Order: sequence, then structure tokens, then C-alpha cells
Amino acid sequence: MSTVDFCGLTLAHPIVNGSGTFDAIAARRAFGDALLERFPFAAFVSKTVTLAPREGNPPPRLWELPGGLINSIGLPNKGLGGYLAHDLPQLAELPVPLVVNVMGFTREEVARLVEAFDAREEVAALELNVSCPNVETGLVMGADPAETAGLLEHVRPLTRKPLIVKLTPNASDPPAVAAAAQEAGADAVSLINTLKGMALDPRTREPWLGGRTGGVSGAAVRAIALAQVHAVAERVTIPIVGMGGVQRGRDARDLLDAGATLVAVGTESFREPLAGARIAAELARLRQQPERDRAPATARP
Amino acid sequence: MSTVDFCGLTLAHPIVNGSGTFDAIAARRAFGDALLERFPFAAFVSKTVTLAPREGNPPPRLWELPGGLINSIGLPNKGLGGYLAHDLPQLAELPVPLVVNVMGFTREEVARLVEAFDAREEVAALELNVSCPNVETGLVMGADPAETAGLLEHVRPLTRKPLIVKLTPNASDPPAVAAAAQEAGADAVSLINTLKGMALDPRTREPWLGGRTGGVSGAAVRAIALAQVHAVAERVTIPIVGMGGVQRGRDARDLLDAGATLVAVGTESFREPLAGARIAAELARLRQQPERDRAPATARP
Amino acid sequence: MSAAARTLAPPERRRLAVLERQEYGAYVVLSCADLDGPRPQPGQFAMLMAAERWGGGDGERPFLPRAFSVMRVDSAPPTQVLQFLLEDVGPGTHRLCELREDDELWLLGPLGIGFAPPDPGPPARRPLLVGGGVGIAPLAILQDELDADAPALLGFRDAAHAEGAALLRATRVATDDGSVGHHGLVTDLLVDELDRDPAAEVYACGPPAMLEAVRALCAERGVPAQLALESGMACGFGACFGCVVPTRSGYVRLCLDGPVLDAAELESCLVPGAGH
Amino acid sequence: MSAAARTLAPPERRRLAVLERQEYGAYVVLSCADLDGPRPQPGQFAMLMAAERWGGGDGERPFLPRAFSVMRVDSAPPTQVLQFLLEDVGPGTHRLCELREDDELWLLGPLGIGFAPPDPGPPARRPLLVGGGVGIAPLAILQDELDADAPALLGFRDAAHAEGAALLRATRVATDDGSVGHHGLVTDLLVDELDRDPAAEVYACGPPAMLEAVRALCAERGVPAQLALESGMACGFGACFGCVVPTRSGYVRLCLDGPVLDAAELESCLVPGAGH
Ligand SMILES: Cc1cc2nc3c(=O)[nH]c(=O)nc-3n(C[C@H](O)[C@H](O)[C@H](O)COP(=O)(O)OP(=O)(O)OC[C@H]3O[C@@H](n4cnc5c(N)ncnc54)[C@H](O)[C@@H]3O)c2cc1C
Ligand SMILES: Cc1cc2nc3c(=O)[nH]c(=O)nc-3n(C[C@H](O)[C@H](O)[C@H](O)COP(=O)(O)OP(=O)(O)OC[C@H]3O[C@@H](n4cnc5c(N)ncnc54)[C@H](O)[C@@H]3O)c2cc1C
Ligand SMILES: Cc1cc2nc3c(=O)[nH]c(=O)nc-3n(C[C@H](O)[C@H](O)[C@H](O)COP(=O)(O)O)c2cc1C
Ligand SMILES: Cc1cc2nc3c(=O)[nH]c(=O)nc-3n(C[C@H](O)[C@H](O)[C@H](O)COP(=O)(O)O)c2cc1C
Ligand code: FES
Ligand code: FES
Repeated sequence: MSTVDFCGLTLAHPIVNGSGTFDAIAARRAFGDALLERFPFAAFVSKTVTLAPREGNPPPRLWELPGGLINSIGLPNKGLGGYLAHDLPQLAELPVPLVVNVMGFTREEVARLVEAFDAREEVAALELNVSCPNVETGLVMGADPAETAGLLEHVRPLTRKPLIVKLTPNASDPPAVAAAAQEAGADAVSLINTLKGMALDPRTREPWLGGRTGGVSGAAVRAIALAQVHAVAERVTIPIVGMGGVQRGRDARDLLDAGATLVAVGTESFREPLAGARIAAELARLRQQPERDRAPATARP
Repeated sequence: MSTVDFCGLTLAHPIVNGSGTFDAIAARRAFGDALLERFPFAAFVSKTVTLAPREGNPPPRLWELPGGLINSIGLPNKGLGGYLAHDLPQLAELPVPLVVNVMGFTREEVARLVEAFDAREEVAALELNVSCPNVETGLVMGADPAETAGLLEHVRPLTRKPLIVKLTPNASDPPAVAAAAQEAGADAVSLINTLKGMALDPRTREPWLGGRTGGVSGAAVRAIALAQVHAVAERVTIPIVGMGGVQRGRDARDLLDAGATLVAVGTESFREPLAGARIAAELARLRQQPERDRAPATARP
Repeated sequence: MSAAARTLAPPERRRLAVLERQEYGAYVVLSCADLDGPRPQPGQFAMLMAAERWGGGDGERPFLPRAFSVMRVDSAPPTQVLQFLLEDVGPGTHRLCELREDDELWLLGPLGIGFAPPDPGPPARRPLLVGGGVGIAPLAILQDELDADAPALLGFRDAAHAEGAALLRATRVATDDGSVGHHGLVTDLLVDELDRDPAAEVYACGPPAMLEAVRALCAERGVPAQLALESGMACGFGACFGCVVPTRSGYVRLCLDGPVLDAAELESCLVPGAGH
Repeated sequence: MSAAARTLAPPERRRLAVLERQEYGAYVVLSCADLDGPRPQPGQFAMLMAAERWGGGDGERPFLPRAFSVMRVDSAPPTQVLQFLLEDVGPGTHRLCELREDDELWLLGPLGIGFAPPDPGPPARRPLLVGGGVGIAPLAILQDELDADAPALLGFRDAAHAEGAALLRATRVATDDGSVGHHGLVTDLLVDELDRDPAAEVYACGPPAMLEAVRALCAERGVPAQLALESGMACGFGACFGCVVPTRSGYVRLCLDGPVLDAAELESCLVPGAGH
């Protein structure tokens, strides 16, 4: 398949993983080096790293939905120090470029994370998870254009590596946030993150999830993701990483046709660890012979 | 089953229909008067009425999703005059109270609709569909607390009938909008309306829907609806009509336990015209014997 | 033209057992026991979904019920058997085609307005049935109800599909690939029939392109025609406003005011999104 | 305690045919042909989903694969047969229990870390297997691998469930309703065994309440125990961070660092949301 250029990186195909939906280190423990030979993604996006270590939310952390899932994982991670010491060396062994996803609760925290990873040549690009409230302003950074612009202006000067802003779908106007990010120097945007969702314990009638609410992902959000990617593509010129409910090559192709440059696979990897490779292959086939899709068209004379 | 009080109306049970998901006049043409004997809802909410007639969006208007549906119907209706002349007399024959859902593109339009229906005693309550942009300000009324408050202040004085504000889920902070509505005199809020979604034509790669984008509903939005109803219930004291993906008594009970007073059934009625009655019955059973739900609890010793 | 035919449906969907599953080349015929259902009129349809596992197919679908013309009613009281003709074109029809004897499905119907009885005239006009592909389904029940055996002109893609012709009587078949009958379009056969005797009334059902050709031809020759159209449906009883087709009097809900429409009401049968 | 047992899984899920479906009272045993899969260790599990129609059940579920302990491996090269013990408690297990001979399922595995081989000592300790309900599954394969027939103490709800005891050897059964064996808890049997001879090593799997009772009992008596826990899982290979259970060293992903944990690592087996 023809390679893809993304912010100066050359990728073997357009399929990557959604941050937090594939732990390459854990997968290597489960599958061994066979994973490296068959690595399903053209770039690896690591789970959100915060400055301080986090143990994440109390269980239960999962609730299954029709064609989807609510998760309240709570961003468990070793913190910047632990990530640099333990995770980065192992992730550097992957056969694909590494994108590090970071989140801070203040602009200063984000700045320190960006500076730290700017210094590491194992890191090909940075993704900013802005789906959390700025503890200074109380506003969810990624839901407010001004907040997002302010953050970007603060951290953009700190690195020459590609900066991807990951947008939240829980916003009145994601395209406006994307435009603000581009204005303020983002190299790309990625969307969608999870939609806010909730489930009640069938017995106690209390929130099922330890975190009370969680994020909805999977096939159930596919059409919402496509609408947001399409709307954002009409507002920005920088590349887009589209994601949300991708299960098949045709889902990936929809996002690419809607304006995405790369497509990330998340929840589907839970059902099939090599889903990313399957989807990349299906996509390549679809692009060679678009008629394949026409089958139903001629299904009736 | 014990009756339910909603804004002074006494309803036989807590299950109503979502606006635009059940056309009682059409259903009577298809099913005859048998429909009236088995009417599935405790109150009937009519499809959005606008001042001028609308023919709606060009087809195709539907796209099926995993556990859901995107619709771009485009609010076809006979307009205020046509509704009063043709629809209202027939809807007045229904065995349940009538709630009229209205939408205007300016505050003045909404005001005229509210005044007109305030004068009709066939109408038990009014629901304001605020999921559309205010052509004066360009802001989606229901996505912005100030817009919503402004609209309410404008129309609240015009009627003593219960005013229900139907919130859009495509907003950064629906609870803030709900709180603003309550502040400005709304008697109740209803949510969720549909989430913005899109599909591409498998062959042309253009938007499938005549309206290009549409609204996502059905089981796929259930968890999102529950989260929003729960969050709104923590912010307002007025009654809530909860809806979004309700298919079973337990889905309705979740919304009630999250703080709703009534539950509306929409998309599920497409699969089963009497779904509302089934769900009301399942709900009554669940409330009599909550252990039913515990079955899985004891599934393992 | 005389009053169109609508038998009311009970508002409750019915759970029916599949009595028999037969294959006719590319098609599957499901026979279902509908003991206490009303007798459908030719051209009416039903919304069907498998009672179990309606979902989890390609792309996590289906979810909504699917519309199917009643192909044949076989009433030997106390039992009434409804037959449906299915072509597997996607997850919904695929699931229904999977059903075997004793499996169950949900049925809502009969729905919509069927074919109007032939205009008694004068002038007397002979009924001509024109069908394409799976669109032959409503013509079978119509042929059963019409006194004489009205000739049925049927078009199919290939021989596998043409096996469906066995479901009707007095058939003339055309196939796109010439493997069976006339090599060409079913409208060629229609031209031929109308040339022989223009005093006809046409009843047609099939893919949009075929219906449009039939409509244009009949309009040009002043031959009355009733056309059974298709469009994507979510509910089948007028609830969703999703199934509209454009007519000379604006959009109409095909599930409520159709699926059979008088050709005179239509400017075109090429309904966006329908028929594939 | 000696090194825990992990056999690596191929990263590709495998499509396996169901060779046989047997019922043991309330349980279903599925035997699947896994020709070129690696041989699982006792206590390891697999993620399963039906190859067709995984979805469309109650509440439009299931969607994610489900975790199941390997109950037994039957290797007569070239064929390897994996057996799973299923209890229908919801849409996923319901769908799997529906599968018949020749139906297919997707399997990812073997996953997780199984039971560690018995500590050679000294002091020598006899293995004691303690199982509750469907939790007896991993004890069957463990009993097969242990040289002597280790005694299996099994607790069930009632007689229908107690039929599962036939899957192990050297069993002592307790039922909640007294319909079979000892009327009471399986931990009563464990107390009895430990009173007779405390030089034991316990291998247990079952519902949280039972495991917690076993854990507390063994802790109190200084008896080493390996406990196979449960928690809700989405992926089974460490990707989602959803299956964590609290241990003395913080949350661990049960699919990666379990499902078998050394009792000494646990303050409690009552994992929120697990075992319903
Ligand atoms: C009144 C009426 C009578 C009919 N009678 C018959 C009959 O007798 N026999 C018969 O076989 N068929 C009949 N049909 C057609 C039948 O209803 C459709 O073939 C069926 O709904 C297809 O469903 P599916 O899931 O199998 O295929 P789908 O996947 O729904 O594909 C069918 C077409 O729908 C479109 N489509 C694709 N994906 C989607 C999506 N996600 N959402 C919405 N649209 C999509 C495409 O154009 C595709 O070609 C009738 C239709 C109507 C309206
Ligand atoms: C390592 C391991 C090994 C196992 N081995 C076996 C085995 O050998 N045999 C066996 O029968 N089972 C085994 N299980 C348990 C099995 O995985 C579960 O019973 C199964 O996942 C239940 O799925 P379900 O769809 O049938 O039921 P669900 O509907 O998923 O219900 C199961 C429980 O999950 C919770 N729940 C209910 N609804 C939801 C929802 N929407 N989302 C999330 N949780 C929900 C409730 O507590 C409910 O009681 C094992 C589990 C693990 C982790
Ligand atoms: C279990 C889980 C954990 C996730 N963790 C993160 C995370 O740490 N950082 C992040 O930016 N997104 C995270 N996401 C969001 C995904 O990256 C992705 O945006 C979302 O799941 C939509 O894609 P999907 O529908 O293909 O899963 C997570 C999603 C899931 C399901
Ligand atoms: C086909 C369709 C048409 C709708 N039309 C309207 C409408 O006219 N006015 C309105 O306020 N909501 C409308 N809605 C939204 C529903 O009332 C409801 O808020 C939404 O569908 C969520 O409920 P559900 O998941 O049970 O369908 C419509 C929904 C559908 C699916
Ligand atoms: S299918 Fe819903 S209105 Fe016709
Ligand atoms: S199940 Fe996903 S990390 Fe354990």
C-alpha cells in the first residue's frame, strides 16, 4: 500500500491506534515478539501521560453498550518520570513511530510534559489530551476555543515536534475549537475522544462505574464521529486523525473521505488485537476496487 | 399502576412518546380505532410545529446504525394554521393529554406559536424545541444558557400552560442550559434530543442523507442520555422528561432513578408500535419486584 | 381509478413461526403462520424482523424492521399462511434468509395501500403485470386475486434470479444476460404487449430504473399504471416520516399513502436512496 | 512459591469450530477444535465470541468478547480440543450456550497467568482444590495436570448446578439447599480438610464471596492459597485497563497479572462489580 505522510512522518498505512486502547508493552507480555512482527498500527499512540503518577479510577471501570462500551479508566499511568524510565525505552523498540499523548491540569503542567518529550528523539510527535478541566479556569480546555488557543500559545513554542490536539466531542462546537487550535499553531487535530455516558448498577441503582460517569466509544459513536470529523475538516486545513467506532475498512474509508489523513482504531482492538492490520488491508482492497462496495447496487436488477 | 403527576397533569403511567417519533393520526389510518383502545402513551407529544408549513428534507432521510438510526426528516409539518385546522381536532380525540412541541427561528416566532396554543384548551402543555439556531444571533438556542434564558423570558409570560424546554445533547454543558431554563420560568425540561450524526453513501461517497447530516437516536445513545439526565437532575428541581434509547422497562427505570419524572420512547416505537405500553408494563413489574433484576446476582453461588 | 385497497393492521406486532423455507434460485420464500391476522390486499406489505438476534450482523446491524411485500396469502381456515419473497442484499435480509422452519419472526401488518382493483371501464382494459427482480413479489398475490390469469412480464438479472418466475403464472421472462427468455429489458416485452393491444392497465413493481421506464412508457401511450415503489423505511406506519417519495402533490410517506402509487401522481420513480 | 505459568497467545484470534456441546445440569460444556493453538496452562483463560451474530441479544448486546477459563485440554495430536464450561447469566453466555456442533467462535488465547505448580517444599503440602459454581472450570484442567488426584471440594447452588461436579474427580460436594452432598458452604468442607491435615496448598476459583471466605480461612491458618479471580474484561490482553482488582501493591490488571493471584497479595477478594 502507498505510504502516508502525516506532519512530516512517513507511515506505512493510515491506520493507527487510539490513545489508551492498546498497551503495546502489555500486549508484548501476552503475545511475545510475534506482536512486533505483526504490529497492527502504522504509528503507536501511547496512553495519556500525566505529570504525577495516577492509579486510575476504582473498579468497576467498564460497562458494555449496544455496539459499544463505557469506560471510566481514569488515566492510570506511571507519571512523567515513570514513563521516561520504564515505558519509553520499551516503546522505542516498536517497529513504528511513537506518538506520546499527554495531559495536564494546568497549562504549566502541559508545558512541562511537552518540554520533557521534546527532548527525547524516541518521540515522533505529541498528542495533547485536552478533554479535562483546567483547574485554574474550571473550563474543559478542549470544549472552549479560547482555552484551547491559550494552551496552544503556551506550549507551541516549546517544541518543534508535531503537536496534535485531541478534541472532545462533548462540546457545542468542535469545529470552532479545531480552528482555534490551528490558529494557535497546532500541527493536527484528532477526534473524537469518548462521549460522556453513564450506567446504573442493576441492583443498587447507584452509578455502576467507580468513576460514576465514563466515556462512550465503539460502533455506537461511529456516525457522531463521522459528523464531527466532516465538520472539522470543513474548518481547518491541518491534517486530521479521525476515530470513533471504526470496525471495518469501509468505516476507515468514510473518515478519510470526510477529510481525515489518518484513522485511529480503539475499541475494535479489544475485540480483535490485530483489528488495525485487518482494517488497513480492507481499506487497501476497497481503494483498489471501489466497485466491491457497489455489490448491493446491482443486487436488484 | 399508580398515576404520575407531571406539572399538574395526572398521567396513568410515566411513559410518553418522543416528539416526532409517533404520528397518532397516521397510526390511526394504519391501525384504525384499535389504536385508541390500546394507546401506548400516557400523554401524546406531537411532532414539532413551526409557524410556516415545511415539507421537510429531501430523501433519503434515514440511515441505520448499530442499535440506532440517523434521521434527517427536517421537521415537515403543516405550519401553525394547518395544524390548528387539521391536526389539532384529531389529536384532541386521543384518550390522553396532548403536549404540543413547537419551534421557531426567532423569539418572536416562538412567541406567536406559544400564544396560539395557549388559547386552545385541547392543549395540556407546550414543549419548546430549542435545538435550532436563532437566526438573529446565529447561536443554537438550546446550546447556550443565555439564549435559552432569553427565549424563556420572552415567551413565559404568554401562557400559564406548562412549558417544557427540550434540550439538545449537542452542547458543552446541558445542565447549565437546564438551570438557565428553570431560572427563566420553565416548568420542566426534556432530554435528550438527537445527537448530530452523519453517513456517507457507500457508492457516491457523498453524504447519504438529503439533509447531509442528521440526528442519532436509539439504543446507541442510551448511556449518553442517562448521563445527561443524571447531570441535569443534579442541577434543577423542575421535573424532567428523560429519553434516549429506551427499549425496555429497565431502561425507563434507569432514567427515572437518575431523576426523571416521565420517560419518553422514540425510536423503539418504530420497531414496535405498542412499545410504550410494553415498557410501561415492564416498568410496573420491575417496581413491584426489583429482585427480578437480581437474577444474575445469584446466577453464581 | 377505483378506490385503493387498505386492510387495517392490528397495532400489535405478531410473533409468527416459519412453516417453510424454500429457495428459488437467488431468492428465498418464507411461509409464516399468521392464524389470526387479517387478510392482506395485493400490494400491501409487512414490517419483519427476526424474533431472535436481530442485530450483530455486518456493521452491527440490523436494528430496525424491514419492509416486505406480501407475496401470497394461503388461507385454509383456521390457518392463514403468508409468504414473503426475500433477496439477501444486506444484514436484514441476510438474517431473514437464514431463518429455518420453526424459527420465529415479528410481523407488523398488513400495511400501506395496495393495488386498486382493475377499472371496470368502459373501456375494458386487460391487466398487465410487470415485475423486476424481487419486485415480482406483490404481483403474485395480485395475479391470484385477479379473475383471469393476467400475463406477467418479468425481468431478471440472470438465470439464478429468473427462477423466481416460477412463482407466477402466464409469464414472459427477460434477462439482462440473455440466459433465460428475452435478452434485454422487461420493458421490451411491455412495448411488445402494448403494441399488440394498447387497451391495458399496468401493475408494476421493481427497481427504480425499471419502474421509471414503465412509467414513462405508459405515460407516453396513455396507459394507466399502478406502481409499487420502494424507499428506506424505519417504521412502516407513518411514525418516522422517513420513507417519503416526491409526487406531484409533494412528498408522501410511502408506507402510508403507498407503496402503490398511481403513475399519474409521479414525475419520476427515481427516488433518491431507494432501490439498491 | 514457584514461578507462575503463562503460555503466550498468538496475537491473532482464531476461528474455531464447535465439535461438541454437552449439558451438565445448569451448565453447558463446549468442545472446540484448536489445532494449531498453543497448549494452555491450568488457570489461563481465553476471550470468546460467537463468529456469527455476536450482538442483537437482550439490550442489543453482547458486543465485546467474554472471558472463560480453559476447563480442559484434550490433546491427541494433530488435534487439540479445548473445553469451556459455560453458565448462561446474560446475553454473551446466552449466545455461546446456544452454539451447536459446527457453529464457530472466535478465540483469543491462552491469556493471563495460571496456577503456579505446587511448591515442592519442604514442607511437602498436598494440593486442595476448592471451587464454587462455574468456578470449578479451571480446577478440572489443574486436576488433570497434577500427578495424583487432588481432592476437589465443590460448592453449588442446587442439584442442577451440582451436576457440574461430574467434571472433576475425587470430589466432595456442598450445596446451598442441601439437595446434594453437604448442606452448607464449601468452606465447611475446607475447614474439615484442613483440620484433618493442615499441610495443604489451596487452589480456589469461584464467586467473590466464596473466594474471600477461602482467603480469610487460609490466611488465618497460614495455608498458602492461589485464587483465580474474576472481573469484567473488555480485551483480555492488557489493552483497556478495565479489569483491575485492588492488591496490596495497588491495582493490577487481572487479565495480565492474573486471573490467578497469590492470596497473600490480596486484602480482599470482593472486587467491586465482579462476580455479580
Ligand atoms: C414497501 C416495500 C416492499 C418491499 N418488498 C420486498 C420484498 O418483497 N422482497 C425483498 O427482498 N425486498 C423487499 N423490499 C426491500 C427490502 O425492504 C430491503 O431490501 C431491505 O430493507 C434491505 O435491508 P438489508 O439490511 O438487507 O440491506 P441494507 O444494508 O439495508 O441495504 C439495502 C440498501 O439500503 C441502503 N443502505 C446501506 N446501508 C444502510 C444503512 N446503514 N442504513 C440505511 N440504508 C442503508 C443501500 O442503498 C443498500 O443498497 C421492500 C421494500 C419496501 C419499502
Ligand atoms: C478470567 C475469567 C474467567 C472466567 N471463566 C468463566 C467460565 O469458565 N465460565 C463461565 O461461565 N464464566 C466465566 N467467567 C465469567 C464470564 O466471563 C461472565 O459470566 C460473562 O462475561 C458474562 O457475560 P454475559 O453477557 O453473559 O452477562 P452480563 O450481562 O455481562 O452479566 C454478567 C454480570 O456483568 C454485570 N453486567 C450487567 N450488564 C452489564 C453491562 N451492560 N456491562 C458490563 N457489565 C454488566 C452484572 O454484574 C452481571 O451480573 C470468567 C470471567 C473471567 C474474568
Ligand atoms: C478503555 C479506553 C481508554 C481510553 N483512554 C484514553 C486515553 O488515555 N487518552 C485519550 O486521549 N483517549 C483515550 N480513549 C479514547 C480513544 O483514544 C478514542 O478516542 C475513543 O475510544 C474513540 O475511538 P473508538 O470508538 O474506536 O474506541 C480511551 C478509550 C477507551 C475505550
Ligand atoms: C425520526 C425522528 C424524528 C424526530 N422528530 C423530532 C421532532 O420533530 N421534534 C423533536 O423535538 N424531537 C424529534 N425527535 C427526537 C426524539 O423526540 C427523541 O428526543 C430522540 O429520538 C431520542 O429518543 P429515542 O432514542 O428513544 O428515539 C425525532 C427523532 C426521530 C428518530
Ligand atoms: S417508514 Fe416511517 S413514516 Fe414511512
Ligand atoms: S481486560 Fe482489558 S486490560 Fe484487562
